[in-house]
Amino acid sequence: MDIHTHTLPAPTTLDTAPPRARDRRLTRLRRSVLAHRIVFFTVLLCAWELVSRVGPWPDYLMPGPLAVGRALVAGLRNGLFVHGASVSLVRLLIGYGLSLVGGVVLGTLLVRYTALRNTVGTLIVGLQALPSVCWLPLAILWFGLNERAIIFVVVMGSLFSVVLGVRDGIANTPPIFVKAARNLGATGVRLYTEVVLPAAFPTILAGLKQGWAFAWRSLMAAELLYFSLSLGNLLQTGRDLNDAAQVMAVMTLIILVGVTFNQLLFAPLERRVAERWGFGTTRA
Amino acid sequence: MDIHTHTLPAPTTLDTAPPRARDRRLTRLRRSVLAHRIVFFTVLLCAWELVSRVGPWPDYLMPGPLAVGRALVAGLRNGLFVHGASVSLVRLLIGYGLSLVGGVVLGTLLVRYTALRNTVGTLIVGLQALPSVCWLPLAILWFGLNERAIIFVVVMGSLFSVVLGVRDGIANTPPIFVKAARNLGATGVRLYTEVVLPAAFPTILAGLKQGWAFAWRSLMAAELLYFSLSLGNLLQTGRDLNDAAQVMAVMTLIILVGVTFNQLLFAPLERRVAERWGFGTTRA
Amino acid sequence: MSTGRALHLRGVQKTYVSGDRTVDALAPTDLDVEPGEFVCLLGASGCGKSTLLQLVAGLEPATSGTITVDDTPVEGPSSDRVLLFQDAALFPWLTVEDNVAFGLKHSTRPVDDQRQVARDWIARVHLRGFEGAYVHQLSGGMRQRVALARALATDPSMLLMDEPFGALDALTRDRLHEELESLWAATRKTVLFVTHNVREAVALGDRVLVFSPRPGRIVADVRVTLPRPRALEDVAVMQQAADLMKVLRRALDATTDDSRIEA
Amino acid sequence: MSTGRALHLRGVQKTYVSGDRTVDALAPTDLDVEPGEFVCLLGASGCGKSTLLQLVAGLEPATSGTITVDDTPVEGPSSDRVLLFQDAALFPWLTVEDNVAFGLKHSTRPVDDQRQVARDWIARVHLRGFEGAYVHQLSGGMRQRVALARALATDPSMLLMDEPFGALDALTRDRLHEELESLWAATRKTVLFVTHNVREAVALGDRVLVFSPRPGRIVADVRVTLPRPRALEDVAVMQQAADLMKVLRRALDATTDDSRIEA
Amino acid sequence: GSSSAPASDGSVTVTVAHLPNLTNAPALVAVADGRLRTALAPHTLDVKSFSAGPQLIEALLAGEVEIAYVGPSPALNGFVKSRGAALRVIAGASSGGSLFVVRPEAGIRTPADLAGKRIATPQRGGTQDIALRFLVKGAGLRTSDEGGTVAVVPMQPADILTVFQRGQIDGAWTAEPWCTRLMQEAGATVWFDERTRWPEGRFATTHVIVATPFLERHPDIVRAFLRAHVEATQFVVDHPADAQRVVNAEIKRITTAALPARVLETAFRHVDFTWDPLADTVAVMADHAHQLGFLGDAAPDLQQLYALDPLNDVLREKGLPPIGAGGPR
Ligand SMILES: Nc1ncnc2c1ncn2[C@@H]1O[C@H](COP(=O)(O)OP(=O)(O)OP(=O)(O)O)[C@@H](O)[C@H]1O
Ligand SMILES: Nc1ncnc2c1ncn2[C@@H]1O[C@H](COP(=O)(O)OP(=O)(O)OP(=O)(O)O)[C@@H](O)[C@H]1O
Ligand SMILES: [Mg+2]
Ligand SMILES: [Mg+2]
Repeated sequence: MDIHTHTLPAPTTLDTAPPRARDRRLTRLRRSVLAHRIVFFTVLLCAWELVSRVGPWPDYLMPGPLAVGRALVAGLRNGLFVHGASVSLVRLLIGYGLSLVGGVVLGTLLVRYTALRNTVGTLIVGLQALPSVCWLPLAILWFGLNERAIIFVVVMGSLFSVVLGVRDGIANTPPIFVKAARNLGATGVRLYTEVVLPAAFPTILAGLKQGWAFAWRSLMAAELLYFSLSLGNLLQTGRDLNDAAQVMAVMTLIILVGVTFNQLLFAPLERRVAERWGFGTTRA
Repeated sequence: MDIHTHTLPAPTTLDTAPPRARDRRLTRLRRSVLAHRIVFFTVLLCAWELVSRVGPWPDYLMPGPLAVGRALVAGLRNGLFVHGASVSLVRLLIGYGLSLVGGVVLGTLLVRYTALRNTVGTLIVGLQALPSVCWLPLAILWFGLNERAIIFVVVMGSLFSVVLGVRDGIANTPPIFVKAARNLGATGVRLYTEVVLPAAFPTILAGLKQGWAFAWRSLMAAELLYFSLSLGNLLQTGRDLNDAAQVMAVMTLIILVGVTFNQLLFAPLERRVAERWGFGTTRA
Repeated sequence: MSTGRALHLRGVQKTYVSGDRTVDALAPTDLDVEPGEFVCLLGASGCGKSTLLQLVAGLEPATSGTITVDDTPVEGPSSDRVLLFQDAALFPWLTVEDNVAFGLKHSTRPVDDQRQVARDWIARVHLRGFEGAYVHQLSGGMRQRVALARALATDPSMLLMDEPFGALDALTRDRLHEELESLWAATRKTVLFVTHNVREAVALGDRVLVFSPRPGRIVADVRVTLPRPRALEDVAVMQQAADLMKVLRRALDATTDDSRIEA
Repeated sequence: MSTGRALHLRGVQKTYVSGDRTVDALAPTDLDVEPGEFVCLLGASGCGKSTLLQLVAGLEPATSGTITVDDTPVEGPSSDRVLLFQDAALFPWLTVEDNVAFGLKHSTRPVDDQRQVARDWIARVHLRGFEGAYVHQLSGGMRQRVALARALATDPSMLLMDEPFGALDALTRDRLHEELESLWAATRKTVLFVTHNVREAVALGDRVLVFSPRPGRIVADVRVTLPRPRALEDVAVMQQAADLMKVLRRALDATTDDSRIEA
Repeated sequence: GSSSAPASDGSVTVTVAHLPNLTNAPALVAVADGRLRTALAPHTLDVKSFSAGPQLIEALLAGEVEIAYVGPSPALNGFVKSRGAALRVIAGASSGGSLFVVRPEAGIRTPADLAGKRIATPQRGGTQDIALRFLVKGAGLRTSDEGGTVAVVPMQPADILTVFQRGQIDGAWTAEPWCTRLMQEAGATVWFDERTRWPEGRFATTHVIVATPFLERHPDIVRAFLRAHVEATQFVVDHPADAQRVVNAEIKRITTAALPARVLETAFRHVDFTWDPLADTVAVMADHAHQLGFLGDAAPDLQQLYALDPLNDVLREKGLPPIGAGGPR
């Protein structure tokens, strides 16, 4: 037997990137993301403008980004858009917030009780497919012409989506986590809030995002219940007046709010989940 | 040292349930599910009838299940509902089918290319919030007053939901599966169809279900493009005439189709996933 | 410090049914464990050792038979009987420190105290510096050690350990053996310890149970009376391990077929 | 039958960066492996053994340095260099048989043939009867065996095995040792084999590499010249294992601190 | 658009759009009795029904509709939005059909009584909405939008009925058949019929419009169409009972639901049918809208809106008196 121990050079410090260098690296990454975005949206806008100008459609049907931009600026200037958007946003946040709370509770109950799953659960799958306009008559009937009716429609539009997201997320939790937690003495509320929900969170988050989209769409329908300054009414007025530029300006506003919300709320949550769970460290 | 080997009784055959007994057990389980459902829906209908009769609302605003049932039967008898539902269902299936294909492709591309994710991905999050009515003018412009326009709106309504579902599903795939598969020589299409998609399937399925709901809702909006016999128009007519019974009959139809589709397509898929992955074997 | 508890199994048996597959994992088993006893379990892969531990932990219901701990039937999990899972089962959304502190939260100790206990345990499994790491950033052996710290931190009176040192190098394993043995000596917890390392079983156990292949039955119950502390390299330990190996071989060779499955 | 390939590492080094944590997993490493050599890797938990295997498999990029196999730089995974993951990494949506057959699908063999190969391998790891089972229905050791079958079924010329027998009982392990050794003798695959069992390393390896604690460096490169076949219980194997243990202990004791992490 | 491209034999497809509503009676009749199809032969007729005017205009602007029956307010919008390019009014179809109904207990008898009341209109900026706002202004009151006490609540006609039934509004200025339904189903009473507020009791309710490119390319087809339109209008005026039956059958065919005979009969009495587009009343409406801040910054120039030569050709053919744009006959 021959044991030959050969000494290798002593390990050098290998973290070649001190904190500041790493910061710089991250900044570069962020910059490239920004560059991509700028290029993409510039190209998109130019193509759109081009289509609107040389395309087969008259510009009052297919206004370009310049016309839409003008409408947007005009709407922002005279305060209508700002006011309308803030009214809508408040409704959206209240309605979505209620859906979140209700959805998490209901979704949890559905997983917990098989009997519920086979009854209420089945019903919810059907209810989810109902367009929001179906709820308008009931909203008027039950709440009258007021904010509560509108928020009711928003809740009905997004609640079921959140419920099913939570249910699917929890149902697909690897059972080992639940076992481990119960084993360590977690029960009841703690088991849910500290284990089941976090374990299901990646899937739940997807459901929450869908719920957000549903909430928006329902809000636009709900705001047609009666006229009051809001994005839904601005959109409808634009349509009634065949004002394509205004319609697209409101659409832009919706997209902007949607993207902003996503960047501020959902994207960081997703990043955090990915970082903790180690998702996305391998690209196929 | 004292080794005392004590012999225990020989193992008896422990599978006390021969195949037929197991079948019977399953049948019993299914029966109890059915019983739950029957009880639940009976109670629900009775409560509804009661509210409609003694509630503070006149019965033409809040018809009970009997009145709705009568409207449903009448609609089915004279063929309007059957015809309308079949027209709508064909549109729905085509539109949803296109969304599935497009959603899987786009979702995959979004995960694959970071540049796309930061640009198109961001845009899609915003587009998803747009109500379907926003797409109506573009549908007329690009496709004219025909089926293709309606299907376009359905696709626009459900595509993004499927895209994001697929994207989130894939993004949350444990990287170890991808590593193992690449290691065994899987690349390209095979890697996607045989590993990434199946691994992401539990989450993707949740997105597909949401997409289905969006498709329904968009269809109801799209069918208002012009009058033609369809569920969307039946719903609108019911609303226009303040015929609450008809509105609720159509809602019932939508719910029934939604639930049936769920039972026939999504529920078996879910059961299969759960069985394979071992989900739901532990209830918290 | 908590004291051990007596464990009694009578005719405990487990059959898994899923879909159209039925697997007899554990044949009817009788077992009595004294308070404070350290019992090691040896047996072929798939013979039902993990299953037995899950039953005792109350995480799976037995198909038939009764399990009592201190004369109380086991009906569900309890933080007084902690199971160390074979595959660590750490929570990926928590840091190492939060994982270890998890089982402490239901105690009435002040939070600062809990943190301190968690950090102490992390140090005892030689993972100082990784308090803030997430599970996917750890190596296999590091995960096992975190799981060990998480289980021990709760100070249960019964420890159910499923191959806790399987992925550890000899040296780390030696150190943790020492830790475990001194902990056990001080607190006299009742321990069920699954291992595939016969020497480890002899070095740690008061008793070693040998299981037949699936469905598992206890075919030998060996008492180890060597003086403690024992080391893996002790001649006496090696000797008894060699003897035990023969018992094990006899038990395992009896059944060479692997197929007690009904489709 | 495929022939082995030469593996060369020059200055290969790996640092994980995630969020604000930086971990040096592997110090710059030089290594040359002859075609058909059986190389065992020993080292403390978390010293970078799994990392090294992932780098060679092409599943993680090296932070610096070059890895070549047969003079071709490793730029990604190849089914000719199969890694057996430490945690099995089976596909939960496939049955045992489909898991084992997975790596065969890209071959040009007829499907029936592939099925047959898969079933043969399932039998060789003693899992007949479990062809239709899903991963969650298997015990820890059974999972490891399925992973082994899956890797060997593809008949790669280089095998990278990360504690493949860690969760197996002594007897099953012995049998699989025999399988592996006869397979290796017949096909002369190049093997990198991580284990914490020093005797196993001596019994199987042509060479044993000993790593320092994290960041891992090769501190000893031991050639084992004992005649084959060798058994774990051979006195010569035990002897050399004891010597190696000392080397290992020296390597590991040198560094007792665990904290090369920068927050 | 695509449909008006000529086929190999020179024939084209003419898409005619309308709303399945009793104010569109001439269109419904002309389609139902096949008169329109015959008149347009050898060209192909394609009929599309819409549920609202703005959508119809949307389709026309997109080139998917050639000829359409639509209210003056959407027509005016389409005209203004396309800077006078896209469409022309070639005839009228109906007048009237708009009533102010109130809850009897609300005690609304004079415009001054509107103070503190909630009044519904079918659409913000629509005909009745403008008229109501002008009425409020004329009474020296202000709407709640302007900080006044009169709450003008634009909402869907169907919802108006529901909230009226629930007593949440005091009155509604809306169009038929909703006025009649409000009276018959919610106990509303008529404050006034809008016809009483116009000279000769006539004001434009439904127009016939054509896409300008189509008018320029196929004036003969437009004339053929107008022949059928004038005849159908005469039929509706001369045989109201038959017309009601045909109209209701057609509404049922399109929307699957007919109006109750009682509603239809009463509502029909509130509408007059004429091929005169009543251009001067449109000018007044446009002026009111403009004064109230609708319809953009500049007062719309309605000079180009009318193309009545084909109609007058047809009327002359039939020995009927022609119509002059910008003034009553
Ligand atoms: N959830 C389950 N569903 C179905 N079968 C199962 C399940 N869990 C375990 N089994 C089966 O039960 C038997 C015993 O499994 P167990 O995990 O107890 O074995 P083990 O003795 O711990 O083996 P190892 O040493 O390999 O970990 C195995 O045949 C396994 O296939
Ligand atoms: N994805 C990762 N992100 C960050 N750090 C990681 C990652 N994977 C491994 N590490 C770190 O790299 C070091 C080496 O890990 P590795 O898995 O190679 O160890 P190992 O030698 O295989 O240990 P064991 O014997 O315990 O399996 C560990 O300190 C671990 O924390
Ligand atoms: Mg086990
Ligand atoms: Mg490792």
